[in-house]
Amino acid sequence: MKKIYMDYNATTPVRPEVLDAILPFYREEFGNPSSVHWAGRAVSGAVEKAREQVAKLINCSPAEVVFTSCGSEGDNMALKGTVAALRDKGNHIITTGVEHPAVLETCHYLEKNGCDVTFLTVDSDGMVDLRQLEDAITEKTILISAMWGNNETGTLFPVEEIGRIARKHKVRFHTDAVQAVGKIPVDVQKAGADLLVLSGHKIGAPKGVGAIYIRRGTRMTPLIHGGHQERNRRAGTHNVAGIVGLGMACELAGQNLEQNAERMAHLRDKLEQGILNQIPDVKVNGHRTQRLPNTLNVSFAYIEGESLLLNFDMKGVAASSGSACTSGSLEPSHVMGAMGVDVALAHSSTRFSLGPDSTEEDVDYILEILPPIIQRLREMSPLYPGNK
Amino acid sequence: MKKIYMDYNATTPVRPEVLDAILPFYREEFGNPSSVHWAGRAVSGAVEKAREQVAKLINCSPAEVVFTSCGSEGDNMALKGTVAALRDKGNHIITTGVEHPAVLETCHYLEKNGCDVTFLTVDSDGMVDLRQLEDAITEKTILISAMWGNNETGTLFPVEEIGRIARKHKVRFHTDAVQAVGKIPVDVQKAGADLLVLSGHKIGAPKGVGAIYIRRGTRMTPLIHGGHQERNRRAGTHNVAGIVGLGMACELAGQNLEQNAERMAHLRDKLEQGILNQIPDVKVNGHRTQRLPNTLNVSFAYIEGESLLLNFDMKGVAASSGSACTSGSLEPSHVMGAMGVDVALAHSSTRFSLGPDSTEEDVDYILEILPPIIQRLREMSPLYPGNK
Amino acid sequence: MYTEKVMDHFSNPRNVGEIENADGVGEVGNASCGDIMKIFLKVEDNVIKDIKFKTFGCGAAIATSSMVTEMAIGKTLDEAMELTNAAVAEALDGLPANKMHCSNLAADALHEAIKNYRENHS
Ligand SMILES: Cc1ncc(COP(=O)(O)O)c(C=O)c1O
Ligand SMILES: Cc1ncc(COP(=O)(O)O)c(C=O)c1O
Ligand code: FES
Ligand code: FES
Repeated sequence: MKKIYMDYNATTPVRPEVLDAILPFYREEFGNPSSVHWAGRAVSGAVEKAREQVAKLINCSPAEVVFTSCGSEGDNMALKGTVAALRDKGNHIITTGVEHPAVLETCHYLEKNGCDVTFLTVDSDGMVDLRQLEDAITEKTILISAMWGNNETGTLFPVEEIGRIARKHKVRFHTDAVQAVGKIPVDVQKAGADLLVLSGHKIGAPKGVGAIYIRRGTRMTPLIHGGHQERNRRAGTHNVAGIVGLGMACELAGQNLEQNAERMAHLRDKLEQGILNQIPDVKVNGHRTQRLPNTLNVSFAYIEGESLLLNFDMKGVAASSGSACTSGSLEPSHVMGAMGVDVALAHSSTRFSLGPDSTEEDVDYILEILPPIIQRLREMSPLYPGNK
Repeated sequence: MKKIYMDYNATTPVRPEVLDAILPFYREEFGNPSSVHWAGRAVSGAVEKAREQVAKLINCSPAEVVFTSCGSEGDNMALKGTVAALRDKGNHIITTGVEHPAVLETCHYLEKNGCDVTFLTVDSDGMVDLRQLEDAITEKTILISAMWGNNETGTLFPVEEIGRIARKHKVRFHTDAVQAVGKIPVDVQKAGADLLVLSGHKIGAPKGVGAIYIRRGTRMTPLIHGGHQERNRRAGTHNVAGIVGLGMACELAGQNLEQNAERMAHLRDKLEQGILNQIPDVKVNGHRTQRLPNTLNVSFAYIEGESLLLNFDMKGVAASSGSACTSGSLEPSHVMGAMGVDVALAHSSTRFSLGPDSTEEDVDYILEILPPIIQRLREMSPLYPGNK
Repeated sequence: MYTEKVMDHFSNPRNVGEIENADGVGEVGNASCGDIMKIFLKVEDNVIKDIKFKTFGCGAAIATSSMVTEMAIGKTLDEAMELTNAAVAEALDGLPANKMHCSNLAADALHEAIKNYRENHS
């Protein structure tokens, strides 16, 4: 069966060039970069090269890049590391209601441990209100944590303006850029970010590696204490192959970034238009212009997400859903909830996320199989007025 | 030039069988195990298989295994997760002065944050005193953290007795078994451990993956909050390839564990005897019988470790040293210090650690090149009495 | 980690040894590192005619010892007093940042030896 992967926001295959780059580091160059002998030396150069590749993609200096094991670790480090380091300054954090659980759950944990957290609301496009943000800042505010691009809807926050507000009030600004990096230009200087998190497996590097940008001079308490790795900012033997892969993936992402974005946006728009043209009672979730070029989130009214995904799956199509039924949690997507999408439509929300290997044929195939699937499921649905 | 790797305690090459096992997970089976579609399904089975392989090696149930990114993360999780979860019970931790920095530095951090930490002393063999341990327990003691095998000297703690004392006083017992797992039989039931940490790259799996055993019913606060992975105990997209590799490495380690240990001990003993027979003024550091089978730590009096390692390196031999001059820190090895080894001899300490690929020829080669190197360096040393 | 020059001076150190009845001896130790460096001088007409060293220390310590002896030989005592650790490190094409302190040892030992000579011959 034809397999069509439309879930690049969940994870991506390792790019062939990345796989080639990492293979020597399993058996031939297997040393510990902290070692002084031949086995360590070869490897420590490779780690530093990767640091430069990451730094170049996000426009910072290599010394500001700290390697982590994933995006979640980075977000935990950004939040907990800031709270621990700035305890004397204040205990108030501002974030948004649509962040990834790595930020939200960490904020809930911090709330139980003496922090005040303001969760900014978003409008029906998933957009924050900058006025509301600025009004939320108090004397005790130590951190604004606002994601660059939303993983479910693709909505892009105005990070440059958020950064400006943060600087104006001398508040630290962290942005979870896990979904933005590699898909659109990400520049920590322009964004005025003090902390930025990215994750390898979203951009063609292996799972199990990520990075956090820590602006020079930003006081941080480590999340993982121990050896002297990463200039005492993150202990643990380096995941050398993963780091080399992340570096290569960043380099590849930087090449033709804008052309690739345009190509994906074109395919995504074709999918969106095709769906809207063919299927009634469909709602697009997320901002129509301020949106990741690869992401399309649509609610097919009267249909529950998991049942749709299972039907897709039987036809070889991999996508994802904001339905609680797929996630094992009770509540449907908190992102849909924050946008005021009603519960039934939240359960119907379906995310198609494209990647560099997505093709016009993939889109055509989905547009071909989708209408009968939707029709069949709707006919089964007690909510569907067409059945009444 | 011949390359002889004698630094397996620092890290190991990925075993060929492990590399074969992980390769399909980069491009073919690249899904996110949390996804419900075909790309996720294949992969979640592989993660659960690896969990069983790890569980089997340390004799626990798969549900008690949580995957991490490294040994350091595991140790941080064990300590910080216990302190946060048992805040109502007490704030006293007992550990030893010879733990790995992942434990020691975390303890120092916790001390600054309201914990009392007792650092048990060790004798000149690096052995703890069980009486002293038991005496240190107070009403407020929530955790004993004692390593299974020491990374520098190989000294093995009497974990079963420590576990018994912990159970008797209803105190939680964590053991850092990063160096023990795969080298000697490790059984969490026999040891009576509640928490046990291991790291993949020490046993032929890739760097960037590890695991923590958490006995069923042990309350723990996560170190990394976020998604529902690992039953809410560790968020972050699974490092699938790394986890599969760790599983395979555990399976391989379990096969012929005792024969391999005997083989390494034989080679290690030959190296030790050869050194003692040929070179005067040599001190073996660590316990003579309670010792990892692959580890030999010797101080060559009058010689500084890094200069010895560089000479080894020029002959293709990779080893490591407890000298501050190699580590970039100011103090020489805290392990040597805790054992009462004087500063000059601590600077002279050199660790040879063998692995499954070590051969008799490797040992012979080292025994051949060692005497002239030692002689030359001693002649350069202002401390060497033979020169006076 | 180390430059070729450092490795050259480390593997073939110049002027290793002691001078019997030296005119000046300097010994310095860095307590934190536990390293010790000793320099022996033979002086004629205020010029360093011969110089030898002994060092217990890392690769950088041995290489800087060797280099400082090469740089000092033939110099007047005043010129030799001007030799800085930075100059020694530079002559070795640089040292890793965490090894710069090792080069202090070499220059210090030389200066100590000269002071010792001056004390003995004043
Ligand atoms: C005893 C011990 N504990 C913990 C660690 C840390 O493991 P990792 O480097 O995987 O973080 C090591 C290895 O360096 C070790 O030897
Ligand atoms: C916006 C966002 N932040 C954080 C994460 C967490 O990244 P990781 O799965 O690498 O921990 C993800 C991915 O799941 C994400 O989409
Ligand atoms: S209907 Fe089955 S999980 Fe929601
Ligand atoms: S002599 Fe100790 S670091 Fe160089």
